[in-house]
Amino acid sequence: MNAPTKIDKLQPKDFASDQELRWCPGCGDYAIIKSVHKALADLGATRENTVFVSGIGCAARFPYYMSTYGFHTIHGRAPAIASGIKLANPELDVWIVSGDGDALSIGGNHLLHLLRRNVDVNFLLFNNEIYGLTKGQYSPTSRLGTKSPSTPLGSVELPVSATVFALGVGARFVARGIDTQQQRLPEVLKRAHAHRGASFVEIFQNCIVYNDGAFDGFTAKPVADEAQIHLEHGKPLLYGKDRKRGLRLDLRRLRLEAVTLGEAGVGEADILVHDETNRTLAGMLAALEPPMPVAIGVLYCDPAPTYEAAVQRQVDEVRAKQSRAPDLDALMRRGHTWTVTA
Amino acid sequence: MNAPTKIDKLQPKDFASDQELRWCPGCGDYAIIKSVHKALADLGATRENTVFVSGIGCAARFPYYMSTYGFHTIHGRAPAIASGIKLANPELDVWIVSGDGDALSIGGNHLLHLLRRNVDVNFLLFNNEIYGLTKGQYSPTSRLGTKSPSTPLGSVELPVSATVFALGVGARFVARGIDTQQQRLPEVLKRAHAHRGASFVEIFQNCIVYNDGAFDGFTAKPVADEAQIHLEHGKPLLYGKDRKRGLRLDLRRLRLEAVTLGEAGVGEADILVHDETNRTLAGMLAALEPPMPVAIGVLYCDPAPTYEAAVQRQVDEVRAKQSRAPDLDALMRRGHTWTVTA
Amino acid sequence: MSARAQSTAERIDTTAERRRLESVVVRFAGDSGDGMQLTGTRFTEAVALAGNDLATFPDFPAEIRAPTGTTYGVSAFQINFGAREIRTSGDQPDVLVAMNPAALKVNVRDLRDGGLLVVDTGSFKDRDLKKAGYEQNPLTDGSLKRYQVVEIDISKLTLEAVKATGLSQRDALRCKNMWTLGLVYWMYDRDRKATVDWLTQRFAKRPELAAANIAAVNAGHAFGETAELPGIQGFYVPPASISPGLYRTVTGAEALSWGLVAGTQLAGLKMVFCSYPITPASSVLHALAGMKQFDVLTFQAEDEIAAACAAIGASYAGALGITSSSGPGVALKTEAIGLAIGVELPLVVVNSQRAGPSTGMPTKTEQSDLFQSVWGRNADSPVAVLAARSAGDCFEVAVEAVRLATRFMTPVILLTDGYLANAAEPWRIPEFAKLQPFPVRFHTDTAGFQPFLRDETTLARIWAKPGTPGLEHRIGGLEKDYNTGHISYDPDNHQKMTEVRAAKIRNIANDIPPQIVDQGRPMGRMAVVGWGSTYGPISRAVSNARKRGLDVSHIHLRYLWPMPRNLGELLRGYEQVLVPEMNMGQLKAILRAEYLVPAAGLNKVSGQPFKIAQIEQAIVAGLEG
Amino acid sequence: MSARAQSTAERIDTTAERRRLESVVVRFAGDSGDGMQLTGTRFTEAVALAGNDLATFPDFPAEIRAPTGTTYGVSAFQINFGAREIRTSGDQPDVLVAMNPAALKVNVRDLRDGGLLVVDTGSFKDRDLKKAGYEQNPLTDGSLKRYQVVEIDISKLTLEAVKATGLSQRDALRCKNMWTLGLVYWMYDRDRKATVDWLTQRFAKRPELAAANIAAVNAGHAFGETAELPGIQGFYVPPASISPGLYRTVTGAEALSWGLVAGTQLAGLKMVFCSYPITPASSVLHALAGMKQFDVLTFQAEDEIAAACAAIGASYAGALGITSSSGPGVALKTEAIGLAIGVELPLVVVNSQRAGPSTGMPTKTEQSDLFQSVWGRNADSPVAVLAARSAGDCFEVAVEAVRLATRFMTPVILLTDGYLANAAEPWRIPEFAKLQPFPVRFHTDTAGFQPFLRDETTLARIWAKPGTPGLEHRIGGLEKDYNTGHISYDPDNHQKMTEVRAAKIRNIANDIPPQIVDQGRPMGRMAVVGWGSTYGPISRAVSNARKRGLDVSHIHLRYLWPMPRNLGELLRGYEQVLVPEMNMGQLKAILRAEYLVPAAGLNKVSGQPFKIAQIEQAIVAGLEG
Ligand SMILES: Cc1ncc(C[n+]2csc(CCOP(=O)(O)OP(=O)(O)O)c2C)c(N)n1
Ligand SMILES: Cc1ncc(C[n+]2csc(CCOP(=O)(O)OP(=O)(O)O)c2C)c(N)n1
Ligand code: SF4
Ligand code: SF4
Ligand SMILES: [Mg+2]
Ligand SMILES: [Mg+2]
Repeated sequence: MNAPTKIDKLQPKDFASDQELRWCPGCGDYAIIKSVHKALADLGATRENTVFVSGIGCAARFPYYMSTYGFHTIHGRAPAIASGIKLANPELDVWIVSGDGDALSIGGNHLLHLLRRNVDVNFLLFNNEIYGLTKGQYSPTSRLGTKSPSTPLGSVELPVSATVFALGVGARFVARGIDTQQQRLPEVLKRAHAHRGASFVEIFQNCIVYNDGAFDGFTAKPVADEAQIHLEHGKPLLYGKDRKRGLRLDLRRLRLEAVTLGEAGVGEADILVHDETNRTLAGMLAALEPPMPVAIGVLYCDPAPTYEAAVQRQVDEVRAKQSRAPDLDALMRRGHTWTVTA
Repeated sequence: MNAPTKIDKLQPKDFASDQELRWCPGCGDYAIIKSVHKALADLGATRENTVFVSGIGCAARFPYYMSTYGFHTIHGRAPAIASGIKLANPELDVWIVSGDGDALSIGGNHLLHLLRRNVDVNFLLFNNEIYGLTKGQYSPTSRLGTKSPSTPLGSVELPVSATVFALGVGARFVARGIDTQQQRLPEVLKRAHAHRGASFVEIFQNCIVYNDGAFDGFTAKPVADEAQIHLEHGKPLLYGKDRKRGLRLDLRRLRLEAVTLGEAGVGEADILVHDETNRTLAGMLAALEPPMPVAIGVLYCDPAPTYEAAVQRQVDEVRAKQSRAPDLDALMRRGHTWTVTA
Repeated sequence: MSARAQSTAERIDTTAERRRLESVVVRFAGDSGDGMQLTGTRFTEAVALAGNDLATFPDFPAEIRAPTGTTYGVSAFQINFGAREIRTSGDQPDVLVAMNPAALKVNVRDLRDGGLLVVDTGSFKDRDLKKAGYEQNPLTDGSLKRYQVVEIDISKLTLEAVKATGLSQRDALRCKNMWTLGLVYWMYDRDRKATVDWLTQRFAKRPELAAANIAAVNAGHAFGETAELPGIQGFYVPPASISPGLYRTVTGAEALSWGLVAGTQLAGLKMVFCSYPITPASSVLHALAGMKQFDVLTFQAEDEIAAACAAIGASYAGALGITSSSGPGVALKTEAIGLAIGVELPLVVVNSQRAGPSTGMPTKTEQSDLFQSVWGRNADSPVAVLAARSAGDCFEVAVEAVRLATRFMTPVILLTDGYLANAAEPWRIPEFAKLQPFPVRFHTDTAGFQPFLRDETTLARIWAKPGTPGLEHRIGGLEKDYNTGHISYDPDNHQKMTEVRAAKIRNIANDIPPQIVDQGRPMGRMAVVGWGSTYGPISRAVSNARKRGLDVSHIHLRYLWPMPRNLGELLRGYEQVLVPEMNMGQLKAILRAEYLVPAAGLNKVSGQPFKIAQIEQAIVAGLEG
Repeated sequence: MSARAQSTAERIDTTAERRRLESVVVRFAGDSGDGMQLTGTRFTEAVALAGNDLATFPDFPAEIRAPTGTTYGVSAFQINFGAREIRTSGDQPDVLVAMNPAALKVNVRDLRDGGLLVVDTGSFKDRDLKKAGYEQNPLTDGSLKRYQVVEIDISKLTLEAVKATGLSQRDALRCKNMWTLGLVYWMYDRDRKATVDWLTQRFAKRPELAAANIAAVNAGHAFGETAELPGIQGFYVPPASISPGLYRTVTGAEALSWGLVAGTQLAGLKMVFCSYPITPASSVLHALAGMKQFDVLTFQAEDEIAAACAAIGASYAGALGITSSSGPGVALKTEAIGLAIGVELPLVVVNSQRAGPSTGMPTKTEQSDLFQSVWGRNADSPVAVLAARSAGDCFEVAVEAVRLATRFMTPVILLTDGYLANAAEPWRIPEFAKLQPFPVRFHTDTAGFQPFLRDETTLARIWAKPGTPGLEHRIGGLEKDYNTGHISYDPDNHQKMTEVRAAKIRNIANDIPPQIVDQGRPMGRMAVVGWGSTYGPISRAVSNARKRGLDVSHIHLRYLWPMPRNLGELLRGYEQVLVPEMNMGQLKAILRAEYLVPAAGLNKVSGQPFKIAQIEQAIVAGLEG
């Protein structure tokens, strides 16, 4: 993704369009768009080379509120449309904004293949664990027992974890953020942008109308410190207010356990060190759920060649081999031909 | 799934229909159908309660060759159709047969949700790493660089691993088999059948016409012993002709490594013990690729309530609460009504 | 025949001093937070209880919760009620209640000249005006002089009325809608009791809210009685002549859900209802999710394709699979519907149409999916297509869809639209016991069995469900041999199978009633042919035209495919055929193609139902122009 | 005008002793392993080089590799060639070559009475007969007495012919087809040189195979010359009168691919071709995957929806997005096409039609996706629809599709079918430089910019691509304001936008040539109206009927939507309109709906192209009956 630096860098507000934001008052999307504006400004992005693509949903209204190029498409298909955009013009800096229904219900397959192919886009999944726009039905990320208009007695399906899914289908960059973390979220977005290839970012987003407080269990002020672990590559997996808590590998059961430094003989050396390039560790971190701390930040980052570059390389190689301009006449005349004279 | 035992149990051949098998001579599908016949006979399955559902592809022709009920549907949608069948009649024993394109290209999303919801079916993915029926295009499981009619210069996409995918989307039973292993494959199928909930089985299947020998690297006689590891719950992860090779956890890099017993001080105690219920281990095993041994057998098995049972339970509970037969008249008269008299 | 409605409450006769009206159209408009839908619903109930006929039109904002005071956050509810048969929610409101400037801005252009405009001046502060995009205050700039404007500080009066309950200002202000409702009750002499009862029950756990709201209703009512504001005048709308019976109000979504349940019960089947949420179809899913006692399973699938496929799977297994969506979602089901056609399984596909193309205007109505329903599939893929004309009619059509699907082993597409789904209308509640059952007989006979054995009359294939010993068979989307059901690539067989599939659907015409003429003669100068939710405005427009002495008839189609067997002959009996549709001319094209009648279109594609006057003008233009 | 074909080889004149034929139909039939398609292709080439006009019909088995010797594993290739203009692959073969009993069983019923039947007795062992399901040997039971049967042990003769090359028996037997080809070359006096050259090149790396195959060709040829078998007789088919130029044989899939490349080059665009494999559409993907030098990117998507969406994304970004599939796959693209209509982006959708419904008969041809193309979408969603009439015509139609898509900013659906895709025909190769370029001009002007600014003539919106400074904008599937392009729920605006979308497409009629009459008078007793691949049989049938003196004309449509502006008037000039279609009457319905002409259908839905005689009979029945 190109991010030409300009002398007069754009400010965050310069990335807002002239359209009034129409999310419900108090919706987490307001906070997220602020972080996106900030990240773009920090990156020195240009409006003309930035494209926001979305499907359908509350989250998917995002492009209308950006002063960049934007394409609000159809439900679930933004990854496919974005792939076409990148094939046509790999120079564009493409962001996809999606909801949990858009990305993981109707759009699950396209997301799978976008990530697997490693198309160089940034995919932001606003996970509010509900269908907002269609008025509150449960979604594939809704927790078991969710009461909603379509599940008046509670949902009976096990939810899918967005990040475990992303890792399972071969994503090379997987990260997490929280709507209200105005310092941290832009940094995660900038990491996503820096990663060449498909970057997958799950953002926990509060839907104040249909699923208010869904993430309070680990985002509410009083619990946040103890309920979140912020990942840093190469740093020990410590968390908590005094960074006294940490993650250790339970070797017998091959899983992560939460321990307290200084208790039961636990020392710094017992604590795992975060390695972004380790898919197994990323998988274990992604699977952590309360009462374990929820992993925030970059879970996994291990770049591989991007799809559109590989495609373009094949084209370029073929073209380079041609001694002269490609000649359709010659092509059509290849093989046996004959002349009929009058 | 019900498997009523009958006095005169059906023989494997009784599960063959009267239709001539129309796969290419030498196709791995012939071997697989034999294993399925054997497994059904061993299980004492009945023809009338068994349903084979498929999408489109060479593999998907399977139902026509079975003497059970069968539904050859449309490309990629067998999981959705099977879900409807199980909702309508949870008593039926439903098997889905699919190819790598059917299951992981067009049908990836339905498979995701089938596994996540844990619908009680057996899903068999015949993975030949190619589109057979449409004459040889690369598929989502084809290896990087696969030359095919649609990728004359070689494919540039990273393949998805069927089992890593299944684990990533929350499958509770994940196993692997090889078409030609006529002893082992029926056992894996029987384990899948015994598992209540969605059972996912990847079967490596040789497409003699478009991708011949794709799996020779680990299935060919001379290499098979050293290139496959056969999993048994509770047993150490040993393999090789003399079972001298084993898998150990490389703690520093958090990944599996292949070691030789007796070499460099490696003893039995260093070898990991297979635990079917450990998702992290299953994930590491699923990701093994040559030159590491390829894991065959049951990678993961950790039952959870099935979807259709939970749905039916809600219905039953509601119905149990009704003092008398449900009354549509009463329902339509609930709320404000008024009478107009002549 | 004179009719009298009996409600539990006593009616106070104050008719003496009131002006009598045959019918009246009232629109409540306010911010989405102002509770206008609730106000409208309560008013509807009171009006129905008083024996009026009525029709409503709820008009929601597209946004879930748009910022307060914006024009796109305006929510409106219109009701037309009267002493005569009411067929539409009314072309133009006689009365507009505007709770804020945005509501005024969006709605005032619809108010009839000289109509009554009630505004809450308490919400006309500068900030409110700005939010609505007014440069000047419309109350003072003379722009409203065509209307009879009544300015009331409803906010303030409400606050005063509920002061005693000790509610916060915020909560207290939320009673504004009830104050307004009280005022309108007074104006039309409608009983507050049902509303008071409802409030009591609704807020049973928060009695202070119940008390406040009731106080507001009463205060509004009292204000009407005492304040002698010009325009605030008492009217009397006598009860209408309505067929006797037990009534309720019902929305199309409700009636449809009940009809599907009734249909599956009449067929003796379990229902597996498979859907993916989409506006305006979701309400059917929601309704059925709460009807598990009737052996109804609902399945919220991962997408529309899965929903259609799961329904097909359910039908294969011997339940009735039903799938429901709106236009773009139904488009996704196309391939799966083709499978159901190929394997000849019953399937009901409900399409609650909305304005398109593409995402279009999801909350707005349109009837532009007729082409898609009748012809919108690859290959020769005939299905039956039905359309409901009104909220209550959804019940009957749903039963009929189930009947045809199971009797003919075919997908049936049932068309409603966003307007029908949401609008409430009075409905005479049917008695289940009086409906004709049509129990499905599954095939069990192993003798000479093959899965595509056909009934000689209907041409329907048999339904042999998995689990039946001895009937094990395989079906699929490939072409099947006519005699054995096995895969066949034989040319003549394909011809025969294509023809039998077509004949089976055409045959349905022999199983449905001939087309009747709704109004007017069975021949003459002009037939106005409609389908679906345009029934109301067409019906009234034709009545009006006929009153003017014009020779015009109204024909309204329930069966869009196949069409009733007498339709061609019937239409050929008219000099002109006018087809009003909320699309660019889809039924028109089908009628022309089928019967070569020179049907002409009257097309409205604005996301809004037809006005009576539009159709009346077209009739007049056709006959007098 | 007399024509003469010049090939690199010298032609030996042996015409003296040979019987002269105006045209002849030969069918090669054998097991799929027998190389019948290859045989047919080589023969086609030789015949073309000799200056004959020709048409072919390859008929593959549905299975990839069915077990040898089974009836469903039979593969056939038919060619009609002659000294006159050839318009179809022929109603009935004059000659049938049957390489085994299964091939005989499947094909013999098509052979004309008295036709020549060549069988390889070497493949008529008991086992072979049983596999084909013969109870008795048809060569001996008298069942073939209507034909002139020539029994040759081709297997044995081939083994002998190639013995010297030392091939294994298995490999040696694989040369049977070349032996047969040699024999047929002798029969029709066609030059072996091109085939010998081709074999030499093909097996450059395995010279022993080249030698063996060449030896087989020569041996077969020599056999013809020496063996005096009754029936094996020399014929002479003189060259046809063909417009001068450079020729090649081409399949529809090839010509279509080249046409799309030509079109995008003429438009000055990069092509992003997005597809998901499906029979019979995949060959276009395969062809374009090998054309990267022309700035053609091919994307094998995860499904048809993704393919359509990626193509739309590509067009959004300023390339030309093209997507290709067959009926069931196009059905899946419906919702996405709606988006392209809503956002008004260019898109070419190629549909290689096949027999349905559902999976149907994937390898068989049909033209039953016309309804889906013209009307098969939710909402009012007009697009342009074109159809190619022949393999070569695919080139021109593809160029035209690109032109219309970019000029009118609209999806264009291009219809071909399985028959066109696979059949090869001689084609006069166009010169790229002589094609009219239609370069796209992207919008760059920031003054007064909004994304839905329209061209006054075409009504097309501008194309402003991402990356252009100052034109940043947002588009989407929601309804857009006519003036600003912002989201709009305004009723009048929706009406206006719906109308402008419709007008834009109708307008295309002013940009395309008026409909011409292919044969016959521009008025009269009967017009036979066709579209797509029925061109050949209709054309010949009308010629034949006209030779009988009947007043009948042939009109063949390239533009199915919108239709040429003179079409209505033209059709009204005929007493009868007969519409032969390989479907149940889709164009017929559209013509009736559009023009109220009493079009009647002639419908064939067998997965096989029309025979000339079928159409001719219908014409005669209509005019004389
Ligand atoms: C084909 C199609 N199916 C269904 C819908 C209706 N629909 C719109 S958004 C949505 C889901 C919204 O949920 P999510 O993606 O989580 O986004 P949110 O609104 O919660 O941000 C649905 C079902 C649609 N627009 N198109
Ligand atoms: C909607 C649709 N798209 C495409 C196809 C064409 N198609 C049939 S099978 C297939 C893929 C086959 O590959 P796979 O699933 O791996 O099965 P295999 O043939 O290899 O067993 C495709 C693309 C189709 N039948 N339907
Ligand atoms: S419904 Fe929820 S997600 Fe949608 S805008 Fe409102 S608060 Fe946000
Ligand atoms: S093409 Fe491949 S997968 Fe298909 S039947 Fe032949 S060998 Fe088997
Ligand atoms: Mg959501
Ligand atoms: Mg495959």
